Amino acid sequence: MAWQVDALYIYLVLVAAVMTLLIFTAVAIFAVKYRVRPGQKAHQIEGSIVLEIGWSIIPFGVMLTFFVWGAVLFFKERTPPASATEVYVVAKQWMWKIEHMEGQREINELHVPTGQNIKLIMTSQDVIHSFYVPAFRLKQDVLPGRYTTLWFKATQPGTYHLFCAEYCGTSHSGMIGNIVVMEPQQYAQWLSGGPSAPLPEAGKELFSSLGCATCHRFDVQGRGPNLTNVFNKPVLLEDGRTVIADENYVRESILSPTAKIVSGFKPVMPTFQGLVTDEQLNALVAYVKSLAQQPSGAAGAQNQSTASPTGQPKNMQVQ
Amino acid sequence: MADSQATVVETDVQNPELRHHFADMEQQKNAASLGMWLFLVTEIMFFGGMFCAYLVYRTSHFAALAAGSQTLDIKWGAINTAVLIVSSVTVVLAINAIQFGRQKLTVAYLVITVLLGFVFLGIKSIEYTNKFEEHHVPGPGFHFTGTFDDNGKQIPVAENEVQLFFSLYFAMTGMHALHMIIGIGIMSTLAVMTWKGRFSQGYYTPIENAGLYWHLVDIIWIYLFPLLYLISRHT
Amino acid sequence: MAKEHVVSVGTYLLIGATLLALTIATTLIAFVNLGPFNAAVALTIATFKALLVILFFMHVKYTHEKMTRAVIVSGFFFLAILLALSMSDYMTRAWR
Amino acid sequence: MASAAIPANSIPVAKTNYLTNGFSLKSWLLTTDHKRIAVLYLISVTLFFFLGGFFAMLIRLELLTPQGDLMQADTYNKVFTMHGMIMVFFFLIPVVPATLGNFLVPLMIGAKDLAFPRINLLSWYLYVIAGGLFLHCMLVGGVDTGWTFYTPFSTAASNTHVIEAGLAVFIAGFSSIFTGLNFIVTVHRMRAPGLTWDRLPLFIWANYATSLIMILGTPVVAITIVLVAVERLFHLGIFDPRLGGDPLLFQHLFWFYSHPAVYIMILPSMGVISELITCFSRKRIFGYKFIALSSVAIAVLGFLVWAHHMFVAGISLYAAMIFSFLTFFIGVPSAIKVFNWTATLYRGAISYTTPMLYAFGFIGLFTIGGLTGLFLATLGIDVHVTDTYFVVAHFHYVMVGGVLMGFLGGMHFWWPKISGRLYPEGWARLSALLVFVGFNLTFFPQFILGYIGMPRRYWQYPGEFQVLNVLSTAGASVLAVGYLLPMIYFLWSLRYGPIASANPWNAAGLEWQTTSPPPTFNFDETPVVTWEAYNYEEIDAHPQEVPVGR
Repeated sequence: MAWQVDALYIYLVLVAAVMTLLIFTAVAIFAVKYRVRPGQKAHQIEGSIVLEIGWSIIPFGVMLTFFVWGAVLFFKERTPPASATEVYVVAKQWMWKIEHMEGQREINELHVPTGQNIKLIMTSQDVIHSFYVPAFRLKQDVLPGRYTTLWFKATQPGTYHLFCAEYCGTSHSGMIGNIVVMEPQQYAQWLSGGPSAPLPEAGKELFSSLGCATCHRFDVQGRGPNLTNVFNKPVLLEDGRTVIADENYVRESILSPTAKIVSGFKPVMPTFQGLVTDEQLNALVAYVKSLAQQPSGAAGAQNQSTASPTGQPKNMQVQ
Repeated sequence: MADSQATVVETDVQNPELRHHFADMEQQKNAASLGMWLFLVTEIMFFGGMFCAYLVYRTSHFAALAAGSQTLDIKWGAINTAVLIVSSVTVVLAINAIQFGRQKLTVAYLVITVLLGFVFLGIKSIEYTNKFEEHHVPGPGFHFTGTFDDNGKQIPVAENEVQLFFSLYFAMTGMHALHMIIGIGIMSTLAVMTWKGRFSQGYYTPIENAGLYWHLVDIIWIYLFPLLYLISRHT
Repeated sequence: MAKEHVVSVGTYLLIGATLLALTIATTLIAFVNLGPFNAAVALTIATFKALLVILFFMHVKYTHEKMTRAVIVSGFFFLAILLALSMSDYMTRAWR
Repeated sequence: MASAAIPANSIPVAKTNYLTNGFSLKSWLLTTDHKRIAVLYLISVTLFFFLGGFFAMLIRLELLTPQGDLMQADTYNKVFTMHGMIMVFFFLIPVVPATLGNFLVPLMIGAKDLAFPRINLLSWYLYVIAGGLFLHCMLVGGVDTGWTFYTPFSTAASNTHVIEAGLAVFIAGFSSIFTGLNFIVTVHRMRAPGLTWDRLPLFIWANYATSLIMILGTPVVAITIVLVAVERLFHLGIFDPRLGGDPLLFQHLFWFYSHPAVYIMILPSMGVISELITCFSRKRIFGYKFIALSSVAIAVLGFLVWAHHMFVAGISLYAAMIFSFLTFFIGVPSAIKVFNWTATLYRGAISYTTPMLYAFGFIGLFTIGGLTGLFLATLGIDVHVTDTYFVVAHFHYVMVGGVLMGFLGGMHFWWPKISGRLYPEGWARLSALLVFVGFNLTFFPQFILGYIGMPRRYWQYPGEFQVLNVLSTAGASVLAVGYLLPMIYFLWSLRYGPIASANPWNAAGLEWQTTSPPPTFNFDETPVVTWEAYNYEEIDAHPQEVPVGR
């Protein structure tokens, strides 16, 4: 992705340089050539509609190319591919907490393999932060109360800066870290060193300990919708709208269940606002997500649920 | 510069209300009126910020906002709307009276307007007191147990989100009440000035402009009433 | 200067009475279940009331000043921009 | 009542002007004369400029080294916050409209004063109260939210004096609203006979457009800051994410004003430039109507683009595209202005006076500032460079490069009219040069810093960014000298400068047809306008006939 941003940037720099030179030389030439001389009067010119229209429309046309190219690029930057390894990020004053699906946790460091699409699902515990990796030319604000996402595919092994780019208080400039990009084999090695349980596992435990399973049942129709194969699918709501059951929808359904009631169900679920932490929410979301990734969908999540096939579905030339 | 008023239309020279930098009373009056209308536009935008917040949250937290709205006392809201409308009528009657040069009547109408303003604030304080007693004031002491009654269906709502409604309620009505207090101050001053004979058939621009302000505050309430009290009653 | 249009007391009282009647109407209609139209009806009535106030009480109907009208319209126009463009974000967030 | 001003009527014009009409403190502090109020504003705005500049120097000194060694992180956060708030709310917004605008709007349209002289004085008092409040806030500990007051940091996390700073901004906002209201009414109602809309000086058009923004935008930021304050005070959590509130709503409301606010800052300076370029190339302006209407277009379009500050903030993909698209429309009227100014130079008779040097500087810096704005409007690029030093460089090019160049150019141009004295031309040219060089040295490296990834508002930074930061700090010290010089020689000229004639530049415009400095009520008799703006052909054809009050 980085080189695509650079390409557009170079295009913009060139256009800007041409424009700047054009205006600077025009001003300089006029200033010298028409400097005041005794006996020589200024030549009055009213204006020119043709010129006015010309220098309105032509720059606007050029700017439209900026817009289209920029928007296409932005669309790619903001649309994670379906097959992406997911990593949860929780920001707080003043650190980055990273949770891998496999259970590894890191602080201010994110290890990723090369050649793999990585999707970050991010939220903040307090104020607004911003996840910024200059080397990837990517940035996304991290908000309290909802998820924002960011995706990338690293190509070069190495260590890259991670900055907080949205001012967040005293140690804003200390809220920095490293993105460690590794060859896939090394990454696998690094992963296997991790001790803790996979994230969806943790979510599954929460799912039963919080009593979610009493209503959201997998065998018979409970008082709540069966959550198998729900994730990332369109959901028909009671009021006729349709929404995609993405991370934010699942999160919202836990915190304010009555906001978007699934068609055919009663708004009987209590809110879990204040009862679950951001990390627990992440686990629950990861669990619900894992339910959509296996054929039966009954209980239980796969360990490698999201480590999608390394072979890309198509040779996407995105990066 | 000494003859700055020599260019002025003869009939206006005697008018002590003509400022030095205007050519005549008409220019002065038009300027004041335009200035007042521009000020009213700033008021629209000022409340507009809160209307925007209301619109955003009504779409994203509908049930919670509706549940909060249903706890408001529609009776007080309706009475207050009527009070404000009557006060707007008394304001225009005051202007009508001064247009005929009847200063005493003008004072009377202005005084009634002020009194109605106090009635409005009195009712508002009753409502606020109720909110305090019900613990419906946002903050650590907030407590809400109700549900959103959707035509008989009881829909549970998150307590914290209902605070959004009451935050909006207090911010909007509080800001409106502040404008009422300012309006009462202006109207009282004008009543005194009229009593002292400052205004006449020939010059009553301040009363007119204060009237515009009062009407705008009325219009804002005309919108606040349905938005806060009415439209979530039955959905 | 004295070209000021004087509106009769009768007109004022009539408009005032209409406004009061509309207030009663909108309050009563709020208890009738019209589905999503409750909001629409209530806001239409409110807008009508506001128009009456602007046109008659604030004398916009009688003014010869085009500026007054332009100022009012631009006020509401920019308010509409604020609301519409803000909502363009909120309404499209759930897409995709 | 304008009682303070009335005695002037009896004093003969030739012997007195607005500066000599009373010398007591009271005659200044209770004046309703727009020219005296402009001078009051000039003094107070200058004080705030140097205070803001002091904070800027602290920032640059701290960033000389990668480690945070000059001050604590918290102190640094307060320093950049107060630099931003002072410069934005107490300097950039009032600087041109409230000083030059206040002085010139009635003069240029042939009026005796603004429509509401007492409200004008009230504006200044509100400004002073707001400024005093802010200074107090600063002395008791300051504020650290950044000038943007972003929630939930400002409502929930910051434990500094947010409410007091917010109140100061709120009051300053009303000062600005009243100035705008006054200008609009004045331009509509008080123009001299014959001064039709298509004869208005472009400075008036620019201030008119500015006033529209002040009226329409400022109330929204006022209520937004009130909502932040009540959230801190009374827990009315409109923006509180813990209640399900949306922190982005704050940003929407804030930028609805604060984006157009950058046009409040730049438009009046653009108006100044139109005056300077015509005068010093002795030409009517090229494309009068286009420049005039582009000011209004910028004011209106400015309200449609605010969310381009929020492309990475978490707004919807589609909203981002809409706002990006709309933003490019703003590029058109801005480009029209630059092209027309350049075209005005063509076949002119150009003299390199100090104001003209500033006008050249303005065109140069605004071109760079404007073009880099297009980078930020381009979605794919903005994701990378927003919230970095690229943005810092961009808005300083427009705000400092643009606004200050225009302001200083205008100050030199109208200084003879304001003070009745001429400034020393040699020193002035030197300072113009210093400002231009110092400015570019300070801020150009920041574009590069931003692209290689240095985030803004960083108290310490990785070592690889140091070289460019050192360059920037070096430039800032040159810039500081460039800004100090004019203050010194302007003050010097008050006493030692040669006496100025009524029209030392032989310029068009009604303000030059009265004495320097003007009498209290501006004109001996209300002028009647029968000519187009910038009629330099006629002026140069009959040079002796023009000045009236010389």
